Amino acid sequence: MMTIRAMTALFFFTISQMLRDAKFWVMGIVLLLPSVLALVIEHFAPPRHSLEPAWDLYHGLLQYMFLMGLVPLTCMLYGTGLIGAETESRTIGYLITRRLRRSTVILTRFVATALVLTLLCDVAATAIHISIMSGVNWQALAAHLGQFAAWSPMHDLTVYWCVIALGVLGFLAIFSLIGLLTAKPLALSVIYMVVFELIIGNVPAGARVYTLMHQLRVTAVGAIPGLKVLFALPPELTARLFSANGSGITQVLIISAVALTLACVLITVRELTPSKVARD
Amino acid sequence: MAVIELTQLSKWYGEVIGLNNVTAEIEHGITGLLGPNGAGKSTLMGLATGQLRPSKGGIRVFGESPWDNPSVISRIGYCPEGDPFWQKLTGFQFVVFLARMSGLQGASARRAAIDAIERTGMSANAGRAIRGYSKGMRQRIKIAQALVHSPELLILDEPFTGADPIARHELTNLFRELAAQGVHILVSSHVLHEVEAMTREMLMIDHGRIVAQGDVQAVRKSLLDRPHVIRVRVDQSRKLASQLVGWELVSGVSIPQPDTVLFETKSPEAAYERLNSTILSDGMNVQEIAAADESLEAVFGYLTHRESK
Amino acid sequence: MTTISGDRVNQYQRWQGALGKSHWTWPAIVRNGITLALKHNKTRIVLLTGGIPAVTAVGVLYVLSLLESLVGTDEAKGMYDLLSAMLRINIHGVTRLVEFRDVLWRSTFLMMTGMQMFWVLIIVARVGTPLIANDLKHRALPIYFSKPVTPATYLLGKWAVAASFVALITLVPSFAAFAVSLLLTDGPGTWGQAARLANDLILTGMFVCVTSGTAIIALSSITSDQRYVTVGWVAICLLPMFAQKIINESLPSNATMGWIGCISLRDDIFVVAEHLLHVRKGLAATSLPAERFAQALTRPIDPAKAATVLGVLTVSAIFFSWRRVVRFSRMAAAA
Amino acid sequence: MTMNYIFQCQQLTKNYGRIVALRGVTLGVQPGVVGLLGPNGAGKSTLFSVLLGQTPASSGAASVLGLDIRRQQRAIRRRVGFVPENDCLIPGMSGTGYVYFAGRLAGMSHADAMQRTHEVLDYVGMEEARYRSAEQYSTGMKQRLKLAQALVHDPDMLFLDEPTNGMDPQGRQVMLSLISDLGRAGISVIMSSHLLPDVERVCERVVIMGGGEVLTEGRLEEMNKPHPTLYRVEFTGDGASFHRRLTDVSVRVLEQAESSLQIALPEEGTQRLVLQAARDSGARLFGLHPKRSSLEETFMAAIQRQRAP
Repeated sequence: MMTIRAMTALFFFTISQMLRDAKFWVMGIVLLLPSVLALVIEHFAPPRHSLEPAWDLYHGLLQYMFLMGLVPLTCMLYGTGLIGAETESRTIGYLITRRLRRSTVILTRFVATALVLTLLCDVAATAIHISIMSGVNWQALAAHLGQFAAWSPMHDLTVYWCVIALGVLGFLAIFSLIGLLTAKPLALSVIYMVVFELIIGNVPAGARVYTLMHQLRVTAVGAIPGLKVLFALPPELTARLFSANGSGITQVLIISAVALTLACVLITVRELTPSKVARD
Repeated sequence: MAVIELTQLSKWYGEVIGLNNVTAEIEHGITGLLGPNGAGKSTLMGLATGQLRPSKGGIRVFGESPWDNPSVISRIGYCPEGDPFWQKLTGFQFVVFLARMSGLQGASARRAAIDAIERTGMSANAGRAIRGYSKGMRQRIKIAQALVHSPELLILDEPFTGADPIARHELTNLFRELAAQGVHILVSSHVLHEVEAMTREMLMIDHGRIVAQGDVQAVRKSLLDRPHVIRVRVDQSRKLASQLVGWELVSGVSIPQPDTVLFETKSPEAAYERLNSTILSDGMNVQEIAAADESLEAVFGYLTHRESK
Repeated sequence: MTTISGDRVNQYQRWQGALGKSHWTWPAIVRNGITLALKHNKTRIVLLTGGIPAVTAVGVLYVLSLLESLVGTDEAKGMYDLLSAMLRINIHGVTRLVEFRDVLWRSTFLMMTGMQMFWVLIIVARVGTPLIANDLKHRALPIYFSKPVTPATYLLGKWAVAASFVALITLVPSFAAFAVSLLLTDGPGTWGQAARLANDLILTGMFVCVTSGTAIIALSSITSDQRYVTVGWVAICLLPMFAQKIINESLPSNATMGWIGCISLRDDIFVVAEHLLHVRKGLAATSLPAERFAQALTRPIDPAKAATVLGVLTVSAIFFSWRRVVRFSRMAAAA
Repeated sequence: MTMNYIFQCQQLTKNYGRIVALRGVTLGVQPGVVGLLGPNGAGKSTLFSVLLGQTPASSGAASVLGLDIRRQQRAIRRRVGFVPENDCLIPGMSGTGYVYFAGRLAGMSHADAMQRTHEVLDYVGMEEARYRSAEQYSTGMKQRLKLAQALVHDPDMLFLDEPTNGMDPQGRQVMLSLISDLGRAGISVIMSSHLLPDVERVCERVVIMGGGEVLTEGRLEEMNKPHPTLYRVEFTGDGASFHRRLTDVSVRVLEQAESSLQIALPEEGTQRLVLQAARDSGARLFGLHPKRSSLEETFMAAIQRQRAP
């Protein structure tokens, strides 16, 4: 009972701490930049005679700028600081000398952070949706929809909401683990991101299935088959990488669970001291 | 049973030694933890609050290891050294949050926080953000959070640093009061006067080792190789000094000021006796007789004196 | 009463000497800032590699001078292609390069300035970000302001540190490249042209120093955390650039740009540098196909608008950092 | 008459918005080592800052070394050294580099600054460590480095803000002996401190501030005078018979504890009576301490007087 009360306190504290921090609002602005960009483009664009530019912009922004860039970046900034920020400011002492076990501390903070970040990213994705949709003149295009007649942006948005939630879960877990591995986790995170997620995740190698990037993409393509076109891959590769009705949800959950378990083990064996050992 | 038990406890950080093979028991009541900078005081406190893990040996608090053991550490109130804060919180939010982290429920947490803040004299400033606090207020609010869950053991790391004389005075009284209510307190401080005002029970460490433990005056007495220094303020200082030089039990005499004689002796009791009768029989008038080196500061200086600077 | 401890045999000695003028304390701040920055190997590496654009420029100018005599040969063909791409001026089939020396030199230096912008970004991120932020973080300002230093002297000193490093990346190599090229080749035509070009180069270099120097000083005075300053600086440099790129590409080529074309600060600086180096004007005065250059360079942005954007930024940066420093110099007491 | 004061304030007021930090301070301080005491928020730091010309006064006038704080700020700073309370080291600099830089900021030439840097570093007892990066220094070394920095241009006056805060007893000892040595060398030192024992040890004069006003000012010796007839006696032996003997010779016993007595002598200069009583009763006397009003008492009294409406 006492433990649950303490967990609730830490949960809400973590959320209010995030909202109080300027970093959150800066990240919010950065996450809204794509939609501002979309708005500018739609505003300056001359009258169009096809849905293609809008479709391209919609999925291009969400896939490349969002899932491949901004979502992992946000998770990197928060994941590495999940415990690290408290260690750096030496406030960690207050959290671990109370009612909670160390592993409970990190799990509670993880859940709170993941929740807030998912909401933030989903709101930003919705903003992209709104700014593109506001620029599309459906009535004028009704006559020549062609291959896009079946496009339901609302359905796609729902898919992205879920994929983003999955992405936040996975990336936040990975970066929380990295945050515990080393005292200066940002460099390692960037290396992981570039080497593992951006390079291995994008080459047709077997190791690709262990990357979050690939699994998120598989999940998205499974729900929006039309997306295959976006990646402009040779047909046989597309067929191999994205099976019909494929889903990477299980894989993402497994990766997150493994990362979180390791993080819990690490925090229970490691001392949490700032990078410079504090002596008397 | 001792409150804190250290058995052959060692702690090092990489190559840097924090504590070196320490065996000791910290009993109930107030214990002053003394030592120069880098002696290992914070290390000991970190180990006792389960934030650090022993490299070798063991530490037990209330009979159990504190590492990742909420059932023990939730009975401890810890006031860390320095300035670790969530600066944007108000003092009240800070204390309430930590009360809840100790498992107190909404309303009772708030009540406990108000109470702890009241006891540390922070009621007027509890609504302000911590980043606007002075050093003294920071110390007070840190102590408030350590008290909020009514712990049985308080571990206070340099709680007086930066506090003004009024805060020092009030906090000293608060700690004495708490000790009287049965709370065990382990407190470290650089200002020995304040520790002396709270307790005579000391644990002195230097270079990660215990150099003395126990009552200050008992420790002083056991420093047999150190001659005691006695100060006498007297009207005929030169006459007294010339007499003292003749005594066998006196090993050194000086006159630092015209009305003051300092002398060293290894058998203070006999010296006092003979001094008093000499003053009486020779018709001198005395203003003051005092041991010049029985204060905690002097004892501390003897014990931690280092050859090099 | 106290005693002097035994190992302290030194007595305090008074000093009989005169202090210099207090207005001249800022060179000490500059010297100190430069020495501290140069202690880092990474800074030195950035400075050394900062010569690359200048070396490239010298190479281009040397090849150009060679080409003047190689026109029409097969060897020359490949070089024509390469230079056309680098200078973004189509010089295919131009047989009498000699006539265009001045404008080709100018566009070479413009290309070099464009390349140098990247190093400016790096060196400022390395050297500029801690300038004030570190003093704030370590609360060193009371040291400055307990000595006869005023906020103006302090800012001037700090600004000069940033500006000298930018100058080491831009002005100094540019000028070295100019001098070396003069020695290696026949020069940009007449002496008069050379002198004017030198003058324009200095103006361009100073312009870059002033804008980036003040910008970083203002950024550095915002927060005491150097990391945020670095992130802010990189974001200010890159984000508008990307945004501009995406906008430019998704809009049709005939769309009017106006102020929206001035989003990217790097492009703004480039446009102003182009204007200062008189490349477009020089091209227009010759028979070289100027409109192609105009297309290749960037969208037609009014240099006046770009300069206004930069000017407003610079002035507000100076004002802002001034306010911050004055505030912080008084903060110790307010705490 | 102005020349007799190192600094002088007339109705000096400073407010930050609605907060009044200095409330019409009128004060003239004579040369020497002066302690500036007061609780947090008393206006000590503001006073330093205003006198150094770092922040303008809201109203009133003040002069430092005869120089006006409004018109001659830079001239003042050339003749004054300042040691701030916080760590104010610039990372990446060695001790030598730091002091040299301070010298250059004060307007010294390269050669002068270099030579003087080593002179003052020798003086504060910084040996080879001076060539190491100052970030690695211990608290005590940092504090001495800060002092060296303030001394480099040979000021006539030093402002020290909490010079011994957070230092261990040995570090404090060194710092305090430097301060009193500077006083002997003819440099006036104004030091603010929360550590009253430290002030008692080095200061000749004391200024007590509270709530932006000057509460008390004067010579420490006068504030700290031993009481002519009130004494505390420490002894071992038969307390009751000692008590009786004392009463016989009309010494009043005010308070009796196990091994100490508070007494009032019948008149000045009759301490012999106590010694006689001890001898006659067979008690062993080993301490005879005149009651002094300690600085702490003076301080507390001053603050309480002010707080009472």
